[in-house]
Amino acid sequence: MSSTAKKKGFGATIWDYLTTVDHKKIAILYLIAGTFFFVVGGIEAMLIRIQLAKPDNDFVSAGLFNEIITMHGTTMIFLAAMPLLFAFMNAAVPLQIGARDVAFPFLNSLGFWLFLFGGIFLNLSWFLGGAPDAGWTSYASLSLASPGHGIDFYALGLQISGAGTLIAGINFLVTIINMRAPGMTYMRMPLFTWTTFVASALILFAFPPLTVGLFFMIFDRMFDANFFDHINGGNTVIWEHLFWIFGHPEVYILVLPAFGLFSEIFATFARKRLFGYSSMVFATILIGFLGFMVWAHHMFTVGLGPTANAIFAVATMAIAVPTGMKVFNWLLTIWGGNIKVTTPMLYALGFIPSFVAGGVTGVMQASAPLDYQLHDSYFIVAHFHYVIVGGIVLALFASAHYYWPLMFNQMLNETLGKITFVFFFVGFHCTFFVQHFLGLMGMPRRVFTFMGGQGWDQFNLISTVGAFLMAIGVILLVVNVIITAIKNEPAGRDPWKDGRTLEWAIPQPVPYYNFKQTPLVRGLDTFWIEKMEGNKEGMTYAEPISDIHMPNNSFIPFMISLGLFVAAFGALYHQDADKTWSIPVLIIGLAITFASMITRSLKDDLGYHIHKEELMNEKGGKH
Amino acid sequence: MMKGLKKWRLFGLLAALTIFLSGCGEEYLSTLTPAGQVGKDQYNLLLLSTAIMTFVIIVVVIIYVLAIVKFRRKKVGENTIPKQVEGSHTLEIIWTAIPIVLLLILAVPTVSLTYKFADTKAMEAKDADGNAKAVTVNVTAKLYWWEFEYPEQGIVTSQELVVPTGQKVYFNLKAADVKHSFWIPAIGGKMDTNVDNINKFYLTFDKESDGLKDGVFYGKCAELCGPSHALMDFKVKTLSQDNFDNWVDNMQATKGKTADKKSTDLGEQVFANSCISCHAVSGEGTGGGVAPNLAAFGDRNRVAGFLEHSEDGIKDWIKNSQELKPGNIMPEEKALNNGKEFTDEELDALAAYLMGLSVEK
Amino acid sequence: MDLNKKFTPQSWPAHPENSTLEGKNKTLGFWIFLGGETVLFATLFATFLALKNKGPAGMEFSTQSLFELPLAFIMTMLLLTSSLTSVYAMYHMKNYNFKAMQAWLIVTVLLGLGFLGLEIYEFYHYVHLGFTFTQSAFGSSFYTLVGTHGLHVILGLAWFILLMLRNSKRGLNLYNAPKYYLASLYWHFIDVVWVFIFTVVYLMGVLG
Amino acid sequence: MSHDVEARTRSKHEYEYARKRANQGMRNQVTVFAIMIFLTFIAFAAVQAGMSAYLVAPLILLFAAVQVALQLYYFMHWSEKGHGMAQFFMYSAAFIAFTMILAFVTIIWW
Ligand code: HEA
Ligand code: HEA
Ligand code: HEC
Ligand code: CUA
Ligand SMILES: [Cu+2]
Repeated sequence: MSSTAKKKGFGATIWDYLTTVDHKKIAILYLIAGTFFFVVGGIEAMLIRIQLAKPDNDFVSAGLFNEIITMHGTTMIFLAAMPLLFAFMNAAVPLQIGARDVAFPFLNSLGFWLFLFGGIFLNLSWFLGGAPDAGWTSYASLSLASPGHGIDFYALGLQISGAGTLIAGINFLVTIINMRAPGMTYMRMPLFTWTTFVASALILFAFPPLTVGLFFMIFDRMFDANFFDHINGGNTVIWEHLFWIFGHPEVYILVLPAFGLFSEIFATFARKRLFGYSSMVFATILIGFLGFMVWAHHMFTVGLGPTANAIFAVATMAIAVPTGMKVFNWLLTIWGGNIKVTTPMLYALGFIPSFVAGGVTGVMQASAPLDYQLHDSYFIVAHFHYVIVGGIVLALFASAHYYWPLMFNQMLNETLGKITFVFFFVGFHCTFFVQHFLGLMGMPRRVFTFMGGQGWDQFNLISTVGAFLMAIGVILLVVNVIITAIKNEPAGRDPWKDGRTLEWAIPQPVPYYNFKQTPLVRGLDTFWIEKMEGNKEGMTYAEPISDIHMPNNSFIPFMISLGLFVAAFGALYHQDADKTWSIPVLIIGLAITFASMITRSLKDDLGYHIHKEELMNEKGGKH
Repeated sequence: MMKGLKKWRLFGLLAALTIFLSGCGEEYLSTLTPAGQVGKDQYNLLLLSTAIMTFVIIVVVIIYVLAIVKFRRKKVGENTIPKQVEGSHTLEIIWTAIPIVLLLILAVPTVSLTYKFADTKAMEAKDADGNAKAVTVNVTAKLYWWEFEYPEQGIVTSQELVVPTGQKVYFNLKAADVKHSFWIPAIGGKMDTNVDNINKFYLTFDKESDGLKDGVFYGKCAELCGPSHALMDFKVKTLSQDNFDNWVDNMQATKGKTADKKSTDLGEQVFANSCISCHAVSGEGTGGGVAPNLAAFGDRNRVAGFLEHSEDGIKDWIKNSQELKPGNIMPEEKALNNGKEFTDEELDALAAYLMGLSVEK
Repeated sequence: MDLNKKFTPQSWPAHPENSTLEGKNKTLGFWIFLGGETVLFATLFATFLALKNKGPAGMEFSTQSLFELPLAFIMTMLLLTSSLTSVYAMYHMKNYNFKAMQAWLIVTVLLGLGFLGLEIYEFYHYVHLGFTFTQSAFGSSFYTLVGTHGLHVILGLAWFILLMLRNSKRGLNLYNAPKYYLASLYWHFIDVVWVFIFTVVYLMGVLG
Repeated sequence: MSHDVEARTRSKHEYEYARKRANQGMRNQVTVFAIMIFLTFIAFAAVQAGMSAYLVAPLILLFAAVQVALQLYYFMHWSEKGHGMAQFFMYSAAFIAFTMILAFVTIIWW
């Protein structure tokens, strides 16, 4: 879609993307892969809703239903929401801080390919004997008892893609700490950069427990270990702890970048500086910190005892305070502003009441004795879809419109965008609002069917209808993308006219080396400052034009990931006595990975330079 | 379009309120119609928290609507640059302090109820004769059925919990195979049944279940436990103390009951040949059965927790138990009868025999 | 960066690991990675503490019956010393003394191999007694915790060896200096973890 | 990127001073090493001596913490400047590690 693509042959473009280490192209890769998985997860959601549209439905069987919900949850969280956020982080953060690229371009690409191969591996389970069926939480007693290889696909697939996520997280941390342009102090960083920073720190600390938990699961299922086997002294609750020590921060890993994106959008379209910037930063950090202290609120009914429950209940409630600070700061940002309701802004405005509604039900669940009633009922399903869809998905859709011109130099159609919003938003509330009541009326979650006459029939039907409205919304968005791509009208620089942060200062299409000269940052919303001072270029430079050092493209990340992908099949099938090929496959896979790593290590890969003279002649982003 | 939006919002709120007030949901199943102290406490907590949350939402929505109405570009003017405000400490303090107060209001009952519900000391209390004062039920959750053992009374039943009203009933909960969760929505919040340990909690039952639609409260399994998790229902019959004592006596009286292979009753004969190895027909004894105890089967409300309780239902179950409840442990028909299907005659007799297994005359 | 640029001890930067942007990024990134590793090991420790001495009914293995202090002590000494020798190696790296650096690294590797040998011997011994990975939850958690540490030792050694071989002809430059520095940080981190292993697993295990 | 290589040749005087500092530093490292060996020795001896676990356990945990601090501040150069971020992440990790372990050994278990 970029202008460079057209000049090259198709094969060359593919090769370019397979080997790219450019954050802007990796962003596009994340966007494509994430969207693909979002549609897969969305189709799974539709299957769930169709099955539950009426009582005693037999659209899908009981076992299949469990596979669908498990894959829906897992796909949406790990393979759709996170990668889509990574897409925008990659697209915007280096530009927002005025960097040439991320700190480790090679690792950036490795992170992507690990995620993609892990995701593909997980989804291949559908075709290789059945998907995982123990819920996205994969609680140990059930997941150990689950026959077939579904759970093995889950554990190995998440292990691979989790490694990719961890790498991406570390990369963003270093990028943000070390690669900021001169003048870009911490307290001048755009909020999306800040939230990316905190979310990455959460990734750093939350993924290792998941990694360990998944290894335990793999060892127990494939190598006869006894971590969760209570007969041999194991304890299933260890899994629950490890999963939630990861799982709770995970939801903030998702929602914090979404908050950041909305902060950018509010400020831009209210034409006003973000209200209470420093308290926003503070709240972000506080949420990140508290996120690690509350995991047991998912385990109130496990029987940890009243002291544990009470402590975790109160700690959980505390998170409402910093989140509230954010909500009110957003409100005060638009208050007194000059609000233009563009499509991104429409999503942002839709977000506030939706997210607050989801957040306050979270606080209700935090009240442990009340959660005894709510836990594992549809109330929970309602809560988390309100925060996830009303928070993260709306942020993703908003940013798709907001950052489309930055990524592709094209504008998505605004009218169609607003129509998309209406379908999706109305459908969303219609689907999930009634689920609160289903839960209170005694409907447990994860049920593949329900008996008629228990008072649940109407609401389930309403919920299904809403899901269809959402699907129409998603399809309209896809249509919008296609129309825009065909029209192919360049959007140019600062297409929203009200851009405030550095990424809007860069010329379009963005040159592959980003800023020709490193910008000098003169305050918060530096582009806005320059514009207000009448600087046509929108930037002050920190250095004269000089040689730019660029990293080389590399195919090695792809190979490293491919090796692990192959090896995972070997590990998975080694339990089956009849699959004698499994050990050789395991060894071959690991050999590919290690050989690729050693190749990387033995070569001196120093990159190349774009010379000053070339830069002087350059007009725009073609190369 | 924003107008449409707002209307939708208002409509949502109103709808919510009406639904709430009408006390929606079924009496035997809904947490909104609590029939026991635990459930009532939780319901009150629900009301309190809902009130707080509604307040929060209203405040947010008011500011939000005003902001959108007042500061649209159409109103403010295309080229106006608003004042770039940095923030406000006063406001900052207000919106930190007020939520903290609201949360404290919620935290106090939260903590106190947490401890209250966890208080199971009375389980151990004994009267002068060394008998436990309180009624205790040992619940074992199994794929996909429930076993209820009354250790003090020396009886065991399944699928249908029978309890006295007007007192605390204590539960020891555990799972035999994978994790499940024990939930009677209309009575009170749930507790997981783990494989590694025994959980204890109590519930109180204020209302006799006689007057309810099916004459029972509905109980649910609330933890994903396999394909038939959705069908792992149980029922709760609440009786007055006298009726409960009666029931216990009747159950105890089934002591030693068994099915006779030489019986003149064809149903009993078949049962003795094919079923008794797993299903007991005496309600006296301890838990740990591989299959539900059927001593009181005739008094049940459902077959296997969810099928219609009738001879047809039983026959359906025997013929198709695997399709009806995927993954359950009861063997297929042919496996029960030496590789043959039961004849219609045998099935009828079996069903009649099973319906006759009753302790409530 | 010009790999052929020749340095003298005098022109060699005082902090070669941090004197290029790549070097700065790598050092910081590695520290952050170590933060993640800390949590990873914490998870393993927590699990070990929860499952310590837990096994099938009637299991005769316990930390007190299994562990012997003299072996753990020798292992500790080897690893601690190797930590010091790698400090020496970095000292010479900063002095631009490639030969001395490589020599000290060889000593480090040898000490590390000694540690690894003893660990393998220890595991072999336990397995011989019937205390295996699959025997009990205690076994699973013990071997996973200590084994993960052992795996780190192997990786650390492989890293050192690869670096030494790869650069034996190239000598020191600003491209590989950060790599040496990181490998040595990794080695210290392994030692840090071991300090907790010998304290929490062995010493407190023997205490009961 | 290459242009920010710090490529300044130090003056002879500077260089010699730095060498001296480094030597001094290395001597410190050896002292630190001696302390670590000493702490290890005491820890093992205290356990071997069979003293009360209530006394010994906190003691050896303290020793472990001191040893680790020595590793980090001396062997891993935290005492030199420019390690703020490293410390920040490691301390955060330690804090989370501590919470997790505390939870696993106390209120969370039956
Ligand atoms: C993006 C995802 C996301 C987010 C942001 C949240 C946010 C919160 N969540 Fe949620 N949660 C999930 C995703 C998320 N959650 C998921 C996926 C599950 C289920 C997992 C599973 O079991 O499968 C879950 C489950 C879950 C549970 C467990 C329920 C159970 O299974 O029994 C609990 C219990 O405490 C909880 C609480 C909270 C709280 C207190 C917040 C808070 O952060 C919310 C804070 C926000 C506000 C409160 C609104 C704004 C604040 C104000 C306007 C200020 C004033 C407010 C007050 C005074 C109240 N969540
Ligand atoms: C990021 C996370 C995320 C997102 C975005 C969603 C989105 C949706 N979810 Fe999901 N959900 C979870 C995370 C998420 N969910 C999790 C973690 C669980 C718990 C799983 C578990 O219990 O283990 C869960 C469980 C869950 C349940 C409960 C299942 C149960 O307990 O039995 C339900 C039921 O209604 C549901 C519905 C939906 C719906 C209707 C959407 C909709 O918003 C989806 C909207 C998207 C679409 C509708 C896509 C439409 C696309 C097409 C139709 C194809 C068009 C194709 C082309 C044009 C090429 N979800
Ligand atoms: C291998 C043991 C086994 C045998 C033999 C067996 N059953 Fe079952 N039966 C079960 C199990 C296990 C269940 C519980 C299934 C569930 O609900 O998941 C069950 C459930 C039932 C139920 C429903 C019980 C209730 O309380 O609602 C009936 C009725 C029943 N069986 C009848 C029979 C009859 C009749 C036979 C013989 C022809 C028979 N069973 C033989 C294991 C067995
Ligand atoms: Cu048992 Cu769900
Ligand atoms: Cu949570």
